[in-house]
Amino acid sequence: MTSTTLPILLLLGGFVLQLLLARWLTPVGKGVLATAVVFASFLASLTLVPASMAGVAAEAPLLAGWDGPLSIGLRVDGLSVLFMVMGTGIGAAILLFSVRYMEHEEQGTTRFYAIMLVFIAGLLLLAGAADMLGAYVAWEVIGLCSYSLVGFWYKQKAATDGARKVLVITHLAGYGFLVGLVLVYARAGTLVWTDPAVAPAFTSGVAALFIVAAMAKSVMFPLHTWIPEAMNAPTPVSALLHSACYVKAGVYLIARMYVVGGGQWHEAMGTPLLAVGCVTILVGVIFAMAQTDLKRLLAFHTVSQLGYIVVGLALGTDLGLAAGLFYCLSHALFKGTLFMCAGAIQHATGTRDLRDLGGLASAMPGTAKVWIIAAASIAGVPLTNGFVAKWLLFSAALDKGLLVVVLVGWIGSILTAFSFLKATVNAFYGVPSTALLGKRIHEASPSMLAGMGSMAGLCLLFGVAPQLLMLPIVAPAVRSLGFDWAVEMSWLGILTDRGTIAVTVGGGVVLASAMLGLLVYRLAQAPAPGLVSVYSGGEPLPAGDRPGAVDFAEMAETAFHPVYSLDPDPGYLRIWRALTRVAGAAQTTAGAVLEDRPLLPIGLVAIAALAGVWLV
Amino acid sequence: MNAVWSYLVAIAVWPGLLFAAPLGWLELWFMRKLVARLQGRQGPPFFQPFFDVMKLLGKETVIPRGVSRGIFLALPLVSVAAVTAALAIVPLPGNPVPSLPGDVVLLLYLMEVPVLCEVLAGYVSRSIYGQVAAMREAILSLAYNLPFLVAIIAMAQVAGSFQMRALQEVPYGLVHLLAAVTFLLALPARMKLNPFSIANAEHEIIADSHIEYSGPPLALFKLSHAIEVVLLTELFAVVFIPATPWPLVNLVVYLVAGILVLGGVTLLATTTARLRLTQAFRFYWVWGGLASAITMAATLVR
Amino acid sequence: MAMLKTILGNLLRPSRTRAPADMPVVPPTYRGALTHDAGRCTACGTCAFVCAPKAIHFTQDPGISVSWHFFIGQCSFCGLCEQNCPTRAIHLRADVPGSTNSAGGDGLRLESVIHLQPCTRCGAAHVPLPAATMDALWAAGADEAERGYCPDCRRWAASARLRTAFTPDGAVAEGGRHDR
Amino acid sequence: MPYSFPLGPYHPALEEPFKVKVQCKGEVIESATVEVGFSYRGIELLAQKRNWVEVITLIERVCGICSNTHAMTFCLAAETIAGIELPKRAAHIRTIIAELERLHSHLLWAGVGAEDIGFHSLFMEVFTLRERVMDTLEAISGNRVNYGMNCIGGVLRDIPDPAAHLPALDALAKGLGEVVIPTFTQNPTALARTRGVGRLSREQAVEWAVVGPVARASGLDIDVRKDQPYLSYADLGFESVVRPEGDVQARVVVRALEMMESVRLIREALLSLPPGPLRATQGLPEIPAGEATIRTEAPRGEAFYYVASEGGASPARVKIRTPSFVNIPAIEPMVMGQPLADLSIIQASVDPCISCTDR
Repeated sequence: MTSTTLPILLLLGGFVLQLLLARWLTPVGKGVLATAVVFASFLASLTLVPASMAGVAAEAPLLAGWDGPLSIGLRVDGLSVLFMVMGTGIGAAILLFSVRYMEHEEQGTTRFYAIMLVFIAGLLLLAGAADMLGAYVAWEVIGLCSYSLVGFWYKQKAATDGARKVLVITHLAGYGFLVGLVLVYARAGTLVWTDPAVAPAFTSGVAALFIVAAMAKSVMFPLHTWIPEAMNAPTPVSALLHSACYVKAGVYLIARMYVVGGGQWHEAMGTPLLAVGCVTILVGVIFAMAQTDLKRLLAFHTVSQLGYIVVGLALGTDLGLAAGLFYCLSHALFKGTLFMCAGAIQHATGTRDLRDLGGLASAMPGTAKVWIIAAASIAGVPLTNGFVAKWLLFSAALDKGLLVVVLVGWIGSILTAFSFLKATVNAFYGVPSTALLGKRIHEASPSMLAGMGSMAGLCLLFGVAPQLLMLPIVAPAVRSLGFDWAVEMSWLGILTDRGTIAVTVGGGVVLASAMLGLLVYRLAQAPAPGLVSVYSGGEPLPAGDRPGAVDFAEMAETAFHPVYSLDPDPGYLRIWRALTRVAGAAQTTAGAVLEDRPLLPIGLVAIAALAGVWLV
Repeated sequence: MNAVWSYLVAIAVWPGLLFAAPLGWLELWFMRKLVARLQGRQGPPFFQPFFDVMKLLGKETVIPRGVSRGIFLALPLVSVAAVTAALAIVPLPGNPVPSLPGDVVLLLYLMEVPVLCEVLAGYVSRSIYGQVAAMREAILSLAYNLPFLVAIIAMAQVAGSFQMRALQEVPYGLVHLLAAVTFLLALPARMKLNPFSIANAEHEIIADSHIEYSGPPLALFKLSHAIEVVLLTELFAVVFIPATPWPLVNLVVYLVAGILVLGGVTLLATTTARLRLTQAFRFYWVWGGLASAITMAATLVR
Repeated sequence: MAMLKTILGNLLRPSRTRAPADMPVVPPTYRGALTHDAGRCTACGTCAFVCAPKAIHFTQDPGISVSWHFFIGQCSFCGLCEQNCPTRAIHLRADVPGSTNSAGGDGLRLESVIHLQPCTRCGAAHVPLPAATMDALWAAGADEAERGYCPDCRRWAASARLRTAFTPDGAVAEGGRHDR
Repeated sequence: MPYSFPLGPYHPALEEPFKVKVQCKGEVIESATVEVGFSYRGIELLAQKRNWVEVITLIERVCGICSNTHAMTFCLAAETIAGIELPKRAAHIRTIIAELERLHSHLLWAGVGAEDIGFHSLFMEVFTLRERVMDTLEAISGNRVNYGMNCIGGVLRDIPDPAAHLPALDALAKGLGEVVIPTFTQNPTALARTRGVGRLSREQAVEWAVVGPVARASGLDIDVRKDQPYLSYADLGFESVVRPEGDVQARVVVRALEMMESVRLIREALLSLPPGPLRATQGLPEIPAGEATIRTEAPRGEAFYYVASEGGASPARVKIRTPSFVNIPAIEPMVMGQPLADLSIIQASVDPCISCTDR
C-alpha cells in the first residue's frame, strides 16, 4: 500500500466498515464515520500534492500485466491530484452536511453512506487510472452509484424514473467511451493514456466517441436533459453529483484526452466542442431562468456552468486549460454550497419551491449568508472564485481571439446573475409566503452550516487569493497535460503578465467609494425608518402579494419565447416511447421463444459478438 | 503622477465627477429643451436639472416600512460610483489614467452595475410598481445588451485588443460605421428613452424602479443617470469618431458628437410611442441581432 | 412621418407656452367677478332661490337694512343669478376675479347693504324699489306720493284705487269689508 | 403565482379615481376587477332637494367633460314634461354646444390615450387643438367647462356672430386631418400599441351592453343622434361612424372620424343658424306633474335620463344613467389575456368617466 493508493483504499475501507458496523451504528454515527473516512482520504490526497507540484507522476500498479500488455494500475499526475482533492474535499464537506440531513431517515442510511463512499472512490479511481480500461470501469462504477443514489427513495416513482433516465442517457452515451477504447486497443494494443503507441491510434473519431460519452456525463446540450430528473435524489447526492463527482467525470475525460499525443484530437474536435459548450451555456441558463424549483434551477445552472468549463478545456491553450480546471474546482465549491443551502432550506421549510418561499433571511441568517456568497460566486462577482474563473476564461478566449465565446459567456453570466438575483430575493428576502406562515423555521444545524460554510469560505479565499489554488493544484494539472503554464497571477485573479491592473484598481475604487458612501450615510442624520408604507396605488395590497420568481420567469418567457422552443426533451420522449413500443412488441412476439430456449439468444449474441470482433 | 493619483484625478475631476456631473446636467437640459421645443413648448432654463438635484438633496430621505435600509441606501451610491469609475477609464483627451489592456471589459462590466442597481432598487423597495419595473428593466437589459456589446466587441475584434486606446486607433472603415449603427440601436433603451422607456413607463407602472426613493438617494440616482448619459455619448464619440492628432480638437469634436447623438435619440423619442416589452425584445433580437450579425460578419471578412 | 413633420415645424415656430404677462383674451361673455348694485336690489330673493351652491344669502337688520351676502368660494359662476335677477342688480363682469388671500376674508366675501327707508305713509321700514322701476311704474306721474310707500301701503293704495274704480261713490265701502 | 397589480385609485393613467385590480401571470393579465365609487356624490338625491333652476346647475356638474350633455338632457326632460316646444335657434345652439363638447371630450381622450401609450408629442399636439375648442366654447358660453347654456325652454346665451367661430373649426379640421389622425393610424409605434389590443367582439359588446364609440368600434351601429334624432340632428343630416375590429385602434378611429363629423355638424349648424327667440318661456319655470325619459348621445355614448315631477318646486326623481356606467365594466373582458403594459391604454380606450359614474 503506497500513498498513491491510500485515498482509494481508505474509501473502500470505509465502505467495508459501513457494512460491517451497520448494525451497531446510529445514522449519525454512520455519517460521522463516512465523513471521517472521506476526510482522511482528503488528507491522503493532499499528500500527493508535493509530488505533482514537482511534476512527478506517482505510479502504482494494481494488477500488473494480468493479461499481456493490459494492466490495471494507478498513475497519479497533476490532473489526477486535482480531481482527487476536489472529490474528497467536496465529498467530506457534503458528508459532514449529510450527517444531520440524513439523521431522520428511517432506513437506507447504510446504503446511502456506503454508496456515497464508493461513488467518491469511483471518481478517484477514474482520475487515477493509468489506462482507459480502468477509467472506463471507474466511469461505470460512478454511473451505477449515481443510479442507486438518485433512486435512493426508490419507493417514489419520480425518483426511480429519474434514476433510470440518468442511467440510460449517460450509460448509452458511455458506450462511446467503450467503443473508443476498444478501437484504440485494437489499433495500438495498449490502453495506457501516456503510452506513445496510443497517440496514433487515438484518431479524431475516437476522440469524438469519447466526447459523446463526456457530453452525456457533463450534461452538454443536447444530452443534458437527465439532470433535472435527477433532482429527486437526497440533496447531498445532488450536491455531490453536481459539484464534484458525477458531472465532473466528463470534464476529467476531456482534460485527460490532452495527455494523448499532445492533444492532437483538439485540432479536429476543438471547435465543435467549443460550439457545444457555448450553446450549453446559453441553453442551460435560459432554462434555469424559467425554473421555480430551487434544485431544478441549480441543476440547469450546472448545465450552463459545465458549458463554461468545457469551453475552457476546448480552447486548448494553457490558459484555457487552467481556466477550465480552475473553473471546475470553483464550480465544485460554489455549486456544492448552493445545493447544500437548498437542502437546508428544504430541510427547514419542507419545500424548495420558490413560489412558497420568502423572507428566510431572518429565520436562517447563516444559510442566507452562505447562499449569498455562493450565489455571488456563480454569478462572477469580484472577490469570489467565480469571478477569477470567468476572468481567466475570458482572458483565455481573448488570447485566442474568440470574441464570440466572450460574448456568449458574458450573456450567460448576466443571465446567471439575474437568475440568482431572483432566487435569492425570492427565497431569502421579502415577505414570507402564505405557505410558510405558522411554520417554525429553524436554522440549519451547526454541522450543516460547517459543511457549507467551509466551502463558501473557500469560495471567498480562492476569490481573493486564487494563487493559493493555482500554484499547488491547477498549475501541476496543466503541466501534467503537457502545457507549460507559468502562474503569473496576483490577488483577485489578476494576470500579472497581462497587465490588467486596471481591473484591480477599478474594482477597488468601486468598493472603496461604496464603503465611503455608506460611512457618510451612517454619519449623517439617520433617516426615519418606516414612517410611511410602500405606495400601492392608494389602497393596501394583500400581504405577501408580490411578483416572485415565477412571475419574472413568466415575463421573461413571454419576452423571449422563440428561444425556448429549443427544448429537445420532446424528441427524447418520442425516442423513449418508440423504444418502449418496440420492446413491448418484441416481448409479445418473441417472448415465448426466448423464455423457452434461453440458450438460443445467448448463442446469437455470441455469434454477433464474434462477427464483430472478426470484422474489426 | 503615479497610477493611484491618476485614477483619483480621473474619477474625481476629469473626466469623472466634477466634469461629468455638470456636463450630464447640461446634456439632460439639452434633451429636455429640445423635446420642449419640438413639442412647441418653452422648455426649462439650463440650470433646471441642477436645481432638481439640489432640491432633492435638501429633502428628507423617506424609507418605507419593511425596506432593508442598508441596501436601499447603498444602491444609488454604488450606481454613481460605478458609472463614474467607468467614465474614468474612457480615454477622453487629457484623461490621466494610463490605458491598460482589458479596460474595455472592465468598462462594460462597470456599465452593467447601474442597471443592476436599478433592478435591485425595484426589488428592495417592495413596491409592486417598483418590482414590475425591475423585472422589465432586467429583461430589457437582456435585449439591448446584444447590439450594445456586439458593437464594442466588434471594434475590439477589429482592433485585436480589448484596450480602449487600441479601439481608438483602429483605421477608419466599414466596421466603424456598422458598429456605430449597432451601438446607436442600443442607445435609446440604455438611456430609457422612447420607444423603449418601458421600465420607466409612468402611465403603466407609475414610475421607474426607484418609485420609493426620495431625497438624496433619488438625487444620487438622477446624478448616476446624468453621468451615464455622458458616459454613453462620450463612449460613442471616443470609439466611433475618428480622432485627430490635436487633443483639444478631439475634445470639441467628441462633445459636439455627443450632443448630436443626444439630439438624434431625442428626435426619435419625440416621434414615437412607448413599445411593449415583448415588442422591444423582438425589436432588439431581430433588428439588433441582424445589425450585430452584419457587424460581426464585417469584422470577419475584413 | 406626420409627427416628424409636425415637431420639426414646431421647432421653427415660436413656442406656444404662455408667459404670465401673456394673458389670454377674455371673451365678453366671460362670467367673472360678481358685482351687486344695492341701489337696484329689491331683496326679492330670486338670486338666492336659483343659486344651486348657495353662494348667496340675505340677512336682516330689522328696521334698518337688509344685507345681500355672497361667498365666492361657493360660487360656481353659472350666472343664473344674473340671468334671473328681475331688476338687473347682479352682474357678472368679464374681468377675472383676482386670487385673494382668504386670511381676512377680504375679496372672498361680498356684502351689500340695502338700507331700508321709512314709508312715507305709515313709516314702516322697507326696501325701496329701484329708481328705474319706479320710473317705469309711475311714469305718468300719476300718484307721485306712492313712490315712497312700503309694499303694504302700496297694496293699500292699489286697493283704494280699485275700490274707487269699482264704486266711484264709495257707498259700498262700509258694507264690503272682509277679513284679510 | 399571479400577483395582483392595482391600477388606481391613484394612478397617473387615470384622471379620476377608480380602480382596475388585475391578477397578472408574468406580464399577462389573467383576471380583472373594476371598482368604482371612490367619489360618490349623491347627485340624484340632491336633485330632489333643489328647485328646477338649481337642478340644472347641479346636473351640469355630474360630469366635468360632458357637462352640457347632462344639463341639456335634463332640460329636454323637463321640457317634455311641461310640453314646451323648443325654439329652432335654441335647438341649433344646443346642437353646436353639444358637438363642441364632443370635440373637446374626444380630443381630451385622444390626448390621454396618446399619453397612455407614452406618446408625449402627440399629447401636446392634441391638447393644443383641444385648446382651440375650449376657446370657442368659452367665447360662446363665457366658461371653459360648465357652460351654463341651458335653461328649461331654451338656451341662456346666443351666438351673435356665428361666422367668427369658423376659423377655429378650420384649424381643428386641419390639425385632426394632418396630425392627429395620421399619427394614430400610421405611426408604427402607435399602431404597435393599439392594433389588436383590448379586443371586444361584437357579441361581447352586445353582452356587456356597451354604448357609444366603444360599441360602434365593435361593429354595433347605435347612435341616438341617428336612431332617435333630437335637437337639430335630423335637419343637419348625421352620419354615424362604425368599425368592425373592436380593438383600441378601432376606438381611436371611431372617435377620430366622429370628430371630423362633429366639425362638419358644427359648421353646418353655425351657417344655418335660424333666427328666432332663445327661450320659449320667460321667468322661473313651472313644471307640471308628469314624467319623462330622454336619451341623448353624450360623447361617451348614450346618456339616459328619467325625470319625474309632482308639480312642485323640485323634481320628484332624477335618474341618471351615464354611458361610462355601462362601458366601464366592459374593461374586464377587454383586458383579459392582455399584457399588463396595455392595461392603461385599454382602460382609457373606453374613456371611463368616473365623475359620471360616481354621480
